[in-house]
Amino acid sequence: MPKIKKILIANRGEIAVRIHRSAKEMGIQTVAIFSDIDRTSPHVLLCDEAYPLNGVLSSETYLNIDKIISIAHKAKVDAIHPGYGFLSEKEFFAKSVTDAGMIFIGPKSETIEILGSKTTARDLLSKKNIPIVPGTTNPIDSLEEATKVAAEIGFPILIKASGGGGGKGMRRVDSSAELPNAIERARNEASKAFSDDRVYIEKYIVNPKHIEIQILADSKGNVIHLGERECSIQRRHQKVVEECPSTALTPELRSKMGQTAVDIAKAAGYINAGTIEFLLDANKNFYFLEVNTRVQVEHPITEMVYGIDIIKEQIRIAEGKSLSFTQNDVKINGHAIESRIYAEEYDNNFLPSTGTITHYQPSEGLGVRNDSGIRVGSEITMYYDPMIAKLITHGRTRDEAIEKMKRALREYKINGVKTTIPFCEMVLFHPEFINGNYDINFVAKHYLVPDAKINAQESIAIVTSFVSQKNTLPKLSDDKTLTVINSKWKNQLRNE
Amino acid sequence: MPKIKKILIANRGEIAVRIHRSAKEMGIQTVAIFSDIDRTSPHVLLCDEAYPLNGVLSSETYLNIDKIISIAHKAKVDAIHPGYGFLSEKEFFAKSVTDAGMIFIGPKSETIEILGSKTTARDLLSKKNIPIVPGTTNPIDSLEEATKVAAEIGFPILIKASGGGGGKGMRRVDSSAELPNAIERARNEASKAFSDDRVYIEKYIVNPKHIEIQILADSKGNVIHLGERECSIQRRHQKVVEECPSTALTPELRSKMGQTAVDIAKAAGYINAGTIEFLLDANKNFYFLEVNTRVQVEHPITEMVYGIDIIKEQIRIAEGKSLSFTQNDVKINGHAIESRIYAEEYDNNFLPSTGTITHYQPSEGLGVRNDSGIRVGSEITMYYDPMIAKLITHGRTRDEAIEKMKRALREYKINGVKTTIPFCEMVLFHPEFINGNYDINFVAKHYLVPDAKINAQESIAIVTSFVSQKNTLPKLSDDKTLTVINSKWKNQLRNE
Amino acid sequence: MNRTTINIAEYSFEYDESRGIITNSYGKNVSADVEKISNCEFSVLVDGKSFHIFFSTTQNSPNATVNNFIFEIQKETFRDKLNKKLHKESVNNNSITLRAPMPGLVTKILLLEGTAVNAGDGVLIIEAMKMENEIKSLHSGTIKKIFVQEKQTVEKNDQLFTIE
Amino acid sequence: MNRTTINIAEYSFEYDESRGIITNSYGKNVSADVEKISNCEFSVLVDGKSFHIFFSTTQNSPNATVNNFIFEIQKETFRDKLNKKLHKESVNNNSITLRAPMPGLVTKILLLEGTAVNAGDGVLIIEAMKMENEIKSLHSGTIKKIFVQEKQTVEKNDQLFTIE
Repeated sequence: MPKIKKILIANRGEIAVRIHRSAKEMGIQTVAIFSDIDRTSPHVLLCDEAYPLNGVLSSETYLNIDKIISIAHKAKVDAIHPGYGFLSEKEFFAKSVTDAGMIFIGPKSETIEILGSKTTARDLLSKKNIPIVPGTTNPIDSLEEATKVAAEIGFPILIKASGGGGGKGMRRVDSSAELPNAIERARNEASKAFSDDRVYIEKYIVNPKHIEIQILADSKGNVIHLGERECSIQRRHQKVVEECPSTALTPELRSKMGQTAVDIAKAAGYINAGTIEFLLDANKNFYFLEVNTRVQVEHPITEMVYGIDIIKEQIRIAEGKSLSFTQNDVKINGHAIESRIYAEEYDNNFLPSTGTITHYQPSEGLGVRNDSGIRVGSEITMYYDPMIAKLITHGRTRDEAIEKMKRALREYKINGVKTTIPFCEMVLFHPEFINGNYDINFVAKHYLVPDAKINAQESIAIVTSFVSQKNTLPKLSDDKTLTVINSKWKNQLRNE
Repeated sequence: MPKIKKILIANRGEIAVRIHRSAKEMGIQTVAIFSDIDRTSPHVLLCDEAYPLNGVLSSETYLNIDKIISIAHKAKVDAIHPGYGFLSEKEFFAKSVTDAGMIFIGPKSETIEILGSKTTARDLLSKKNIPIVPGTTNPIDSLEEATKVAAEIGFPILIKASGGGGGKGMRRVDSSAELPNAIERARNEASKAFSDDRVYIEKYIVNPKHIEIQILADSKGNVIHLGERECSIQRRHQKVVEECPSTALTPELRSKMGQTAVDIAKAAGYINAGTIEFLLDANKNFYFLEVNTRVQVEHPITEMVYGIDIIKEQIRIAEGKSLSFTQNDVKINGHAIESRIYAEEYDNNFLPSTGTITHYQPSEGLGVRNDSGIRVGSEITMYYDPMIAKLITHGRTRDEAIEKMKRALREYKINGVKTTIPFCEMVLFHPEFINGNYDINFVAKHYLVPDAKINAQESIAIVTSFVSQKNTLPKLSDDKTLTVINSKWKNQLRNE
Repeated sequence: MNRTTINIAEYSFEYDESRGIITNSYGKNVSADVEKISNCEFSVLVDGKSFHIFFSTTQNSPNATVNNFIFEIQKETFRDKLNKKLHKESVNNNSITLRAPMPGLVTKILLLEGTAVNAGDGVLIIEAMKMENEIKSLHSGTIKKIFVQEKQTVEKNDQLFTIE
Repeated sequence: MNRTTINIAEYSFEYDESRGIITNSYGKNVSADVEKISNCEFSVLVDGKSFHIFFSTTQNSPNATVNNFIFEIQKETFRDKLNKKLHKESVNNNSITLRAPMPGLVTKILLLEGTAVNAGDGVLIIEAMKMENEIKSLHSGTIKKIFVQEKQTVEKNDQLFTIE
């Protein structure tokens, strides 16, 4: 059984730091790689070794397999951890790593390939009686075919563009009368957006929740699940606030969805950590969406609730070790919530916000975890993903986790970019989030630009400090009514 | 039942921040008080309100009851939390608070008074058959009396000064032949140190562990314990590294010591959170030492293992609420360790280290908690306690908590003062700590100044950056063999 | 005249530099205990209430951050104020120029100069941080001029196009 | 001569400022990728190994912190080195002055000038951060002079007393 002694972390930002931490706790040496922008990023400062990728664009750095493998050889690592994003779900990267004689910390290349394509994944799973959103995987050729498919699966349906996502070329259709016009409009939009007018049909799931199951599978055929995460709070189809467990799952449903996820992993010959994403409708029917064949951004909430370090399990599995616990050993303990902190304009349609971090003091304390990839002085550029940190809280109950998150969001201090913190605060205070009945339309239905109404005292605080900043501190002696004051202690120091 | 809406935190540093956090999570407003030095300390920045104490010395600030009560009235608070240290164990402070019509978050004034005196505490408990270190509470008058007492309790014995502690006037005596000379020397030392030559005799417990039990007692008479903390790693009789649970306790012994602690609390009519300290000898006999009638510095390790927020429980108890769990509800979950970070010269007999914090980046990640009272720019002065932060790790097993602590200590970055971090690292790597058999003589027996042996690469790193710091960065073009390099990215920015 | 008007949200203050007095719009002198922590960081106590204020100059106008909300600070001298009042009516409202809301790469120009647009129509796409951002016209009219080309990088507030 | 010798623990380096070359005591040129993060903070890569280095000037001599261990940096020019060698023998070792190991308040002077002391005897007590620190004589001899008084505050490295 190969004991991993040194890992190259083929990523940047918070996940590179996250992987480093678990590796160090296992006595493993860590190797960072960095683009020119990341020369002094936390993952470079923390890892035992760090090597330059020379360049800025993702294509010439974190996506450049040749450079990464070459550094891995030079640093004599045993294994490569891909993190999430970048090369993590590229089957050819997994293959390059194993071809180079190193361990890829993730599923086998073939597994990634099969599950990476919606068509092959659906084909595989439909044979195993896994519930999938009903619809066509191939483009529809005619209105007749569309009418037939729609009749089979039942309205409402969703027309989706084959050429790409992001809501473009997407149309909800509630009756057969609407169908011809909807298809035409969808094709036009798709054509404009992707230069590809092909569309396909799926059943429209009304107000679904996004529920995903974390699984762990070792190379001996043992597969277990670590319950669910609910990730319905999304903007631009990207998750922002997640929680574990979901308010929608009874122990029976958890067990049923968990078993389905385990069945999917077994059907795919899955090894390592993975996430099976489902849509759950209001009637508690669930439909397979896709498999994420790598560690998930929101994995920390599962770790907090189940007390299991998923990165350590990934490494142990990659070493060929058996899982050290069974399904019966894993138990829910309390409740966890994650708020993703993106450098985005919370008050301007979530546009990216770039700049230099001039102050950074994340929240701390009992049940608060901050997984971050920045520090004071970090440049937030347009080159990489705008997620700069993840704030996670854990409480004995959901209420406590919510109150803790409210406290932690308020305590979080960051200056230099706008962030999604005010958005997350809005979510945490929203009755629909608090009662747990929210679904993936939460942002569309409920999002108002967070109320930045300022009070008189706050405005006084800003103005007086703004005036001080300009080095035009009013003189105390001039006017008794003016009370912009320096504290005695500082005055004392100045007089020395 | 009074619902507390606003609390004044009569303390500073990490414990003030700690109390603020739990209060906020309960929807309670927080009021900070500050000395001139603390005008911009974290507790002032975080609390909802902050009022000056005007002064620097403890006596004119955090120990000044009149000023504190006056601010409490002005800010219209319902309750005062004393934290630890300062006024927390002064029965007259508790009385002043209740006399002023506010809730004191802690035991009743009378309870503090009884348990605060070694004599009255021993008198109370000896009636209840609580095991106490055998010996005299009153000073011994003559050699005859000393000989008689020593014969009763058996050698070895310890002679202690009545006038004060800190190891002065303390002498271990192993036989009656040594007694006359030892008493004389102890009296001389005590006289010099405290201008008081009175001494008393206690049984000398050989190589004991310091074990303390956390208790919670509500006003309805419900008393439970949250197991033990082991705090045997001490220097100058102050704890530095603590763990929960202790390796020395079986479930039976935990239950027995826990029940004894509950009995003590009941005997004293104790209400609120408290800690009963014991010495545990190698034969698993335990002896009552004292009761700390306030939250303990090391309370976080109990919180991490038992999943209970002790500050929140203190507040709930003070509101008159019943404990929401019974002894059977509280269960051990994993293992926690705390390393106290003092501003002290780890390589020079733990002398205080003062200065300005120029860099501060505490460790983060799964199972790591940092309770801190400083930030970049904080002045560490000689006026207050040198403890600046507490680093706590929690793992599924003791091994994992240890590995996590090693990782977290290494990740901790602080500049401007020397700290006890290298000392804590030495402890965590020591076989005697790892095997769990250590006792309160650990530091005396095992402490070597941490090995700061530097390697060639570290020395190159220091020298090259030191030269860079002096703004005398070598020019690349001058000499090809020289390779003090700036990264391309920064050069690029400079050329713009 | 060295008096400055400072506006934050609905609040307005006047700062008399020579006398060192800050007055709010109701004519009351403003009172606070200000302590500078660093160039961009302040602690301010207003009637005991504690505020931790940050300033940022990376955006186009000075910003203050309080509790993670960001407020723009508008400064104007008395002369500015007068000028604004006098010239208010003569400002040309017929042509509106849209500027880049963030730095990025122009990946696609969707409409040509001279095209008629409705409010909400996408005009071009800027890619930043792996995301495509469709820049929409906020007004109906005709695209008079497009200032950028595909594959061009733009800085925040660079002119993108004018609608007339 | 603008060459400086820098000593850290058992390592010695020579820095030739005019040529910008750092050489270690074995005559090998030293190689590192240095990146300044702030005035006191550096990232240095030596053969790929990553070091996060901090400097502090609050102590009497420059200090570097690596992994929470603090190393003093001793600088000397060639002239210092020569002088030291030449005068080594003439240094007066008969009288030893003890300096304050930290700032604090002298609360008690335990021995008078002229008293004979043994190595390890306490001479005075300095209180700092709520702790009493007994300052002991490291050598046997006679207390020649005490430079401080009770209730006097001292800074780090202030002279305390001389033993002869």
